[in-house]
Amino acid sequence: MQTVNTQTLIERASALLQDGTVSAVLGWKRGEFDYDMTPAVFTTAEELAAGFVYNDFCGANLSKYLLKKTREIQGKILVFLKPCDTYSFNQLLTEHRIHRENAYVIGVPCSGMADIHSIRKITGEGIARVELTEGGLLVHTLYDDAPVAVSYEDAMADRCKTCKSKKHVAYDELLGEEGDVLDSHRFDEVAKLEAMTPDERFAFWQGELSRCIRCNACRDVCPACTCEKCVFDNPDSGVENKAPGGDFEEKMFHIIRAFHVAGRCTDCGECSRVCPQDIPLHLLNRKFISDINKTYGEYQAGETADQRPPLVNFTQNDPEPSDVVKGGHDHA
Amino acid sequence: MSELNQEYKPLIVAFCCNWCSYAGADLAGSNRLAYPADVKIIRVPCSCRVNPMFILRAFQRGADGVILCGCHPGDCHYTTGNYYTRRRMSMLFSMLDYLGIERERTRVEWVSAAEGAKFASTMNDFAKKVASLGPNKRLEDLRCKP
Amino acid sequence: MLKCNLSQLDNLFAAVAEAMPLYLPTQGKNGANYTKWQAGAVWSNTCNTQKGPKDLFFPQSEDLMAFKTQGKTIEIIDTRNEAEDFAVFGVRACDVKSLEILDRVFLSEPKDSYYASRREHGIIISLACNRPTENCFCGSFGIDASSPNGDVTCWLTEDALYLRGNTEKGEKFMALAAPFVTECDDTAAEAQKEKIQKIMARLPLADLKTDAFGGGKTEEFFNSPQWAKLSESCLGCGTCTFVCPTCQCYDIRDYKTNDGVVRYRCWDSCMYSEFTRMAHGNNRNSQKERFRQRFMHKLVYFPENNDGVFSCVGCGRCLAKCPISMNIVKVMKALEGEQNG
Amino acid sequence: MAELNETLIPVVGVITDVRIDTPDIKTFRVVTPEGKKPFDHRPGQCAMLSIPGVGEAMFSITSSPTNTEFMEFSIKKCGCVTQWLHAAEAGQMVTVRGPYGKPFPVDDVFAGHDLLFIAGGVGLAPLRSVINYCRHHRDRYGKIDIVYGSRSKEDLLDYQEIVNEWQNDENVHVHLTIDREQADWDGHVGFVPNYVKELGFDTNKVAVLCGPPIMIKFTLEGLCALGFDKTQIYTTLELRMKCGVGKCGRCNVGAKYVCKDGPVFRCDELDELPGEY
Amino acid sequence: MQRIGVFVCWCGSNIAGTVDVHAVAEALKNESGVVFSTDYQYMCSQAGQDIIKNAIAEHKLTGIVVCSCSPRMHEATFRKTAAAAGLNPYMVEIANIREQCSWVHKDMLSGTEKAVILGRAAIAKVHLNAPLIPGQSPVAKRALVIGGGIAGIQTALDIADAGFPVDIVETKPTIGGKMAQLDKTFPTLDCAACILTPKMVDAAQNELIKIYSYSEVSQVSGYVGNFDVTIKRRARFVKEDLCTGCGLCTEKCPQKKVPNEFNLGMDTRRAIYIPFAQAVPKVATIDPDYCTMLKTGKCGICSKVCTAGAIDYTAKDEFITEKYGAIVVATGYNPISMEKFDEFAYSQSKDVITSLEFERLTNAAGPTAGKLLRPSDGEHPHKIVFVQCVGSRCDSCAEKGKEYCSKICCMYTAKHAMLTRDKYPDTEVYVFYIDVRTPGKAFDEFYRRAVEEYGVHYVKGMVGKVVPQGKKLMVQASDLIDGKQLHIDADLVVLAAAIEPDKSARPLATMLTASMDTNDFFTEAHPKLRPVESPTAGVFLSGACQGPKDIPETVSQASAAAAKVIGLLCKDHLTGNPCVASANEMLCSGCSQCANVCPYGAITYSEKEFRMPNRTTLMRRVASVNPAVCQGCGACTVACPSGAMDLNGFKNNQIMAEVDAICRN
Repeated sequence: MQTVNTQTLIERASALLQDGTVSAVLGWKRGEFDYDMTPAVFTTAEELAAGFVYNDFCGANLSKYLLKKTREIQGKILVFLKPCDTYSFNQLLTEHRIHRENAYVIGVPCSGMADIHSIRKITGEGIARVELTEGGLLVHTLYDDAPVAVSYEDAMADRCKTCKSKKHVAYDELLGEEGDVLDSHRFDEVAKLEAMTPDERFAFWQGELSRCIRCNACRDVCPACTCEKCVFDNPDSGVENKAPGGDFEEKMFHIIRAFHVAGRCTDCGECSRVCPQDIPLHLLNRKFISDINKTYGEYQAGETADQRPPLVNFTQNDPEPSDVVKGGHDHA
Repeated sequence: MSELNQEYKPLIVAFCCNWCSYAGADLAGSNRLAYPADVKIIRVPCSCRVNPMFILRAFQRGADGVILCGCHPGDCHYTTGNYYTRRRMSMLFSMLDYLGIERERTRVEWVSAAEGAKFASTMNDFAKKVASLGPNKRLEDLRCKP
Repeated sequence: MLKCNLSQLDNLFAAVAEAMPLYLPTQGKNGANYTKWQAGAVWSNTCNTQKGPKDLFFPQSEDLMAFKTQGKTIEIIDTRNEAEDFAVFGVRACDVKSLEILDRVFLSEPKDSYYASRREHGIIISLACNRPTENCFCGSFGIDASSPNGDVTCWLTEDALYLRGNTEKGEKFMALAAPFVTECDDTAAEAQKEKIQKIMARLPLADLKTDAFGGGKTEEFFNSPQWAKLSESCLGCGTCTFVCPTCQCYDIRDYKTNDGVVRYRCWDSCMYSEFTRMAHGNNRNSQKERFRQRFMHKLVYFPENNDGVFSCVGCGRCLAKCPISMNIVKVMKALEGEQNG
Repeated sequence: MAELNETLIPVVGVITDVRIDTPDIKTFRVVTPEGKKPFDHRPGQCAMLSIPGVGEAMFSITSSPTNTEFMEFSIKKCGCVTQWLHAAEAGQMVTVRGPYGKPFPVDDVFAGHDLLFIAGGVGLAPLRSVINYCRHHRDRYGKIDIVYGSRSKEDLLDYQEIVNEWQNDENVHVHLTIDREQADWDGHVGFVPNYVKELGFDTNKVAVLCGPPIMIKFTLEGLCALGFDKTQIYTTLELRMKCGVGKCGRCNVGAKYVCKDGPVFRCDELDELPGEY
Repeated sequence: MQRIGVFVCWCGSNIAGTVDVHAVAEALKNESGVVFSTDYQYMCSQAGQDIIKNAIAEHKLTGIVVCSCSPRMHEATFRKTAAAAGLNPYMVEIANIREQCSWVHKDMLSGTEKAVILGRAAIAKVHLNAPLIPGQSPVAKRALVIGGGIAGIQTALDIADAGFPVDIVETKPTIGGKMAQLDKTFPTLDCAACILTPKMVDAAQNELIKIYSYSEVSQVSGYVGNFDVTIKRRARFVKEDLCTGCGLCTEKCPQKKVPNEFNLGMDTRRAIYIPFAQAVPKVATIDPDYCTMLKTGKCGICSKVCTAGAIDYTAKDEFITEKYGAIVVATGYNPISMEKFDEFAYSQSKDVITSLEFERLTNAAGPTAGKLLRPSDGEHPHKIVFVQCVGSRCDSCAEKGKEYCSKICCMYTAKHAMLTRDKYPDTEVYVFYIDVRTPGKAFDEFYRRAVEEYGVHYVKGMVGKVVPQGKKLMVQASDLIDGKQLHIDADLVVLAAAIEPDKSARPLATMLTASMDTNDFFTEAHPKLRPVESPTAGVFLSGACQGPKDIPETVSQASAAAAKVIGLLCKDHLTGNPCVASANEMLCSGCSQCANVCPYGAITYSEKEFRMPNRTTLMRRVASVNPAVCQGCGACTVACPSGAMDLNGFKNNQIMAEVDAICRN
């Protein structure tokens, strides 16, 4: 359960709209059900009162919207950012995609976001209502079954279970207490894969990536993927392609996309959250992050807004590729 | 296995930087140092010109191995190009390995203009290793197969 | 009506699969999906599959033809194969209906032979829903989840599957099923129907109305201020269109292989920014316009050209899958709300 | 399987002649490898040309249906397919499929009427087929006026045919104009919409418009000012066609599908469509 | 669609011996776009070139592929051939079927097969080639030398000697640099001033040389041939054109307590001063930090005594802007601070000094008028300990000091030791060293003289600690050869401090977009082959700013840099390499990834307005490449995720087409 409530945020946003500090508010809007929040722009206190919400289902990272919205809206935009979202915000600043003066950032604490898919895995389909209580979630189904209690821990999105930081790295004001960077074991899954044999790894990824339908949701939601035109959409790029024409192109798309965001990916996990086919795409990005950390020293993209990403940097004593590619088993 | 492989000719694409490795390949030629004809060289100004997309493209189109050759670190004609190459390819190859693609199919080697012999021996060795792996099955595009 | 004890079901599948490819939902890592039945496969009764059976008739990517070129000459190679019969088991009412909607596009003149031949050879064995979910609203489009169409209709109870052949094609399947079924009356099926209808009635979206929409309403909705609000957070990804059982936009593209060119067709999405870009420009430049197109098509344009039939079957997949939880229900409610208020 | 007709599968065509019309427009003559016209068509219909590996693109068939020997396409260089075509030489094969779209109502609505054709730039290409059809069946129609304008004399499409044939036809009046004064030009100078107003046609006729959007807009206004009703004016939206069969999902303007309901539209029909074309 | 001609060379039997050249020419005839294909014995011969020229004309070729030897051999030849026939030279591609085919493969069959594939790849590339025209930019015929030490002076003199105007910018009130502070120079022991000051005067008197002393570079824009440089002329409160350098003011100035930086603070000067007698320009300067008039408005004595009326208390910093074709960096070095080396008691005892201070102590114009006296009490030292490698050759992990060897210390210490023993034979001299490095002309002989003729005690070993005890300095050291601890009660300890680049170098490098190594020395364009050029075109390196150097080395590099500058300024126009990167603004998102990897600073960004659909506009940050600066490495093209950055001559689609062609079987 989140430690700040919707009302606090609405009041603060209304005040800033009122005094003219900001001209619009980027937040989350109530949906049809208890869990389907949509990112939305609010411009009046009435709109905020009618639809704004902040609770355990506001997983969407709003930072990327600033790119589009600051181009559309005159004046400052108030944006509510959770700790991990602020890393994306900084990265966007680093790359000059947004201007700091166009955004008014309110850091909101986050105790981990719930994920309806995680909940469904416990309760099954047919969720009528989700009650957020002190002790956990109470999930009522459509059928005549008894409500199911799900702990916040179990309901949490996988990415939140390995949360890297509760610390806001950029904000104009902060609601609640400043958190800390966490030691989250987020590379455990990567290590598990690395420990497999190449055949097992190949089988694993073949199984995962072959489900890709190339809906581009991972790319379109990714705060690092902000190219004016993606190479995969550009007929002149030579790699444009719309549908996975086979195993190769599924891999091509995801390898190149991961490579393009390598060193820039803040590990916000949105790619995996939005994938309609449940592909653990963050494991590709995390592999790069883990490799970079191990090979070139700890680097957290978006930690500040003026870092030089590791792949556009070097030292004279960097290890050779043959030394880097050593983990795991040898191919027979 | 070895009998089967005698028939099998791997296709190897080698990207060579213009200033060192391409010249190294030329020197190998001048010194008549043989290496398999399966190796086909593409000249690039600097190893840092090689986009990961080119490497994947080669595999897609049926290459069995891709090798990148550049000046020794510190000797880049453009001072820093191969340092970037080194990082990029370290990361890319590690990713390919992570996806279960045979790591022996990719290699980076620093070959100077004076190292004709190294060029030839590198190509011989790489071609042998790739041949022993057999055809590239894990990064192939079936549409490009005859 | 025929009855197949659940214990016999695997044998039934095996017998069908012996005769023709049989596709049915199985549980995968990301939920249920249609897969080809193989010995040991476990049928999943989860409502509903992640993607509909659309792929089996209109695959995401299919080769149309090939070319060989040399110098100035071109040779066209027809790569079509004679289609074989296949069966799709466990198709829900909404998805059965979605195929009828696709028919209206692909089987109208000029007929699409690729789709037509798969349709001709595909036997649809539908299955009444047991546990419709909160995302379901097929009822709004006049679909009865308890009694789906299809070549064969099935009902599932605790212990048995009840089957009813509807068409000649369906009889082919019934013949294959014969060794594993017994004749019975339709009491059990009727009881099951009633049970389902009860659940349907209390679904959260049961009262979603479509009256406001339909052919001839272009003017009413096209310039609605709601579109800007509704589409403001749309990512422009293709998720909704790709999981939608009725979306059928496609692109035709050439792929240069090592010895020629393959012309293939693949799914495209009207949500993509490049979708309508052609040599002379793009007539749907903003995400708002593209977003509007998708929903206007489903709710207005399509019914206008197709006897009032909406191009939505209420399967709820876009509700479940949209990364930002924007969907046709929210759109309908917003537009309707505006119209009423 | 070959007998199963598939509308997406083209036939092979051979370019037998390439004519340079203007600096950026070339006219291509296409026949089957056997030397025949690939298929019959009606005036205003389109065909899909393609070069394997480059792509497909839709073009209006500029030759008249009455020409039974070959097909012609006047093509302006603007995308990758057209660029490729502009580099092609006689003997080059392409693929063709069609015909697509509803034709101009030459045999019903147009029959017995005076006709006014107004074109700008490459906009003459789709009209050439209609004009030549009407010239061929000269007795079915009344007076024919053709207003055609382009940037310069060099940019006038089919100039030789216009001067040598059209202008000599009985009861066919060709009014040419170019945008700016030019040394070897003693004809009219000015934009098409203004020229139409200057010419001041009587309204008892059917008008057909084709050209760049801005020209269409102002000419339409001009015609209406002259007293024309939009029900008398036709135009074509063939640029919006993509797959040709109305299924790929791109060509619709509101509920109308250009591939199936068009590309020929009456201007009052267009008014009913949402402004998305 | 290109019209391509293919020309297969036999190279006598060099190619034809292992490659069936006819078969290659025949096979390539079938490639798309090929309208002519032939083979000939020697394509590079006049007759061969004529075949190419004729074919270009006859077949209206738009591109040609020559299957021959390495492009490193004859690409330029065939480009000229094409140009002579009216074809853009960049429409030529070479398939290397000699060095990379016929010479390395023995078997005719596989050799021929490979030659065809290499030809095919070249054809595929030519299909996507576009005519390239090298850019031309004019050259401003003036050079800027930053730093007026011996390096800068020598470079300026050489450039001016070739007839080009040169400006020297020097931060100090006078040129001369470190060399002006030295006493004698090794290995010849001639006096520094005697050889330097004539050069300083030459520079001052040369009409082509303008000296901006007491000035610094504040802004640089532009690129090779066309630099716009803003120079800040700090207010010296003395009109340079009026001051005669008579020195009266410096005698009358009541403020006498200003530490004299020329003598490294070992004595004092006035608030108005001329650094030393032979200063160039010989003009007084008022030190605003100490001048009573400037600080309180009361005094004005200098103004009163100045007969030339040169004093101007109201002077302000001035900025002048000048155009230069080339820039030479000669910012030199400084000894590192001894702050962190307290084990040597530098801050505790006045009698622990650096070698440069020692130079001043022995210099006739120094604080002691050339007498070697202890700074603390003015007595003669009888036992002197020299410590080598203070701060040089340190561990990379050590918190202080430099990893590199400062190169000059061994020699000057030998000089100091020798001179001391020469003038004061009663003085005992110890030198503690790690290694003695003397790899220069007459260097080792010099060092051996110090040991053998002058009896200097060279001890291999490091000094662990220096402890002041009364008037003595207790030096604890180890003798590594004898393996024992030494305790020496020295009168004077001289530290051979490591040298480091001047502090002004780092901000200057940023302004020049010139790269630096981790020690802030400027990087050369190539460590072996282009040692006096910076990777940034038009920026040259002279002297110790590039690495530690002694005087002869500095002077030779200074002249080398001058030669490079002269070579550049001789040209009226610079013809660029057209194979440079360029950014597609429509695709560029301005993320700066490319600029991060550009070694030449060729990429800049600007906010640009774009027309968007529906008559809206959008301001967007986009990159642009300066083709005169870009060298065409292509690092940016890979850093760019959107493919906005591409490299002419080696475009993404060209390389991919080559890949495709090679893989096509």
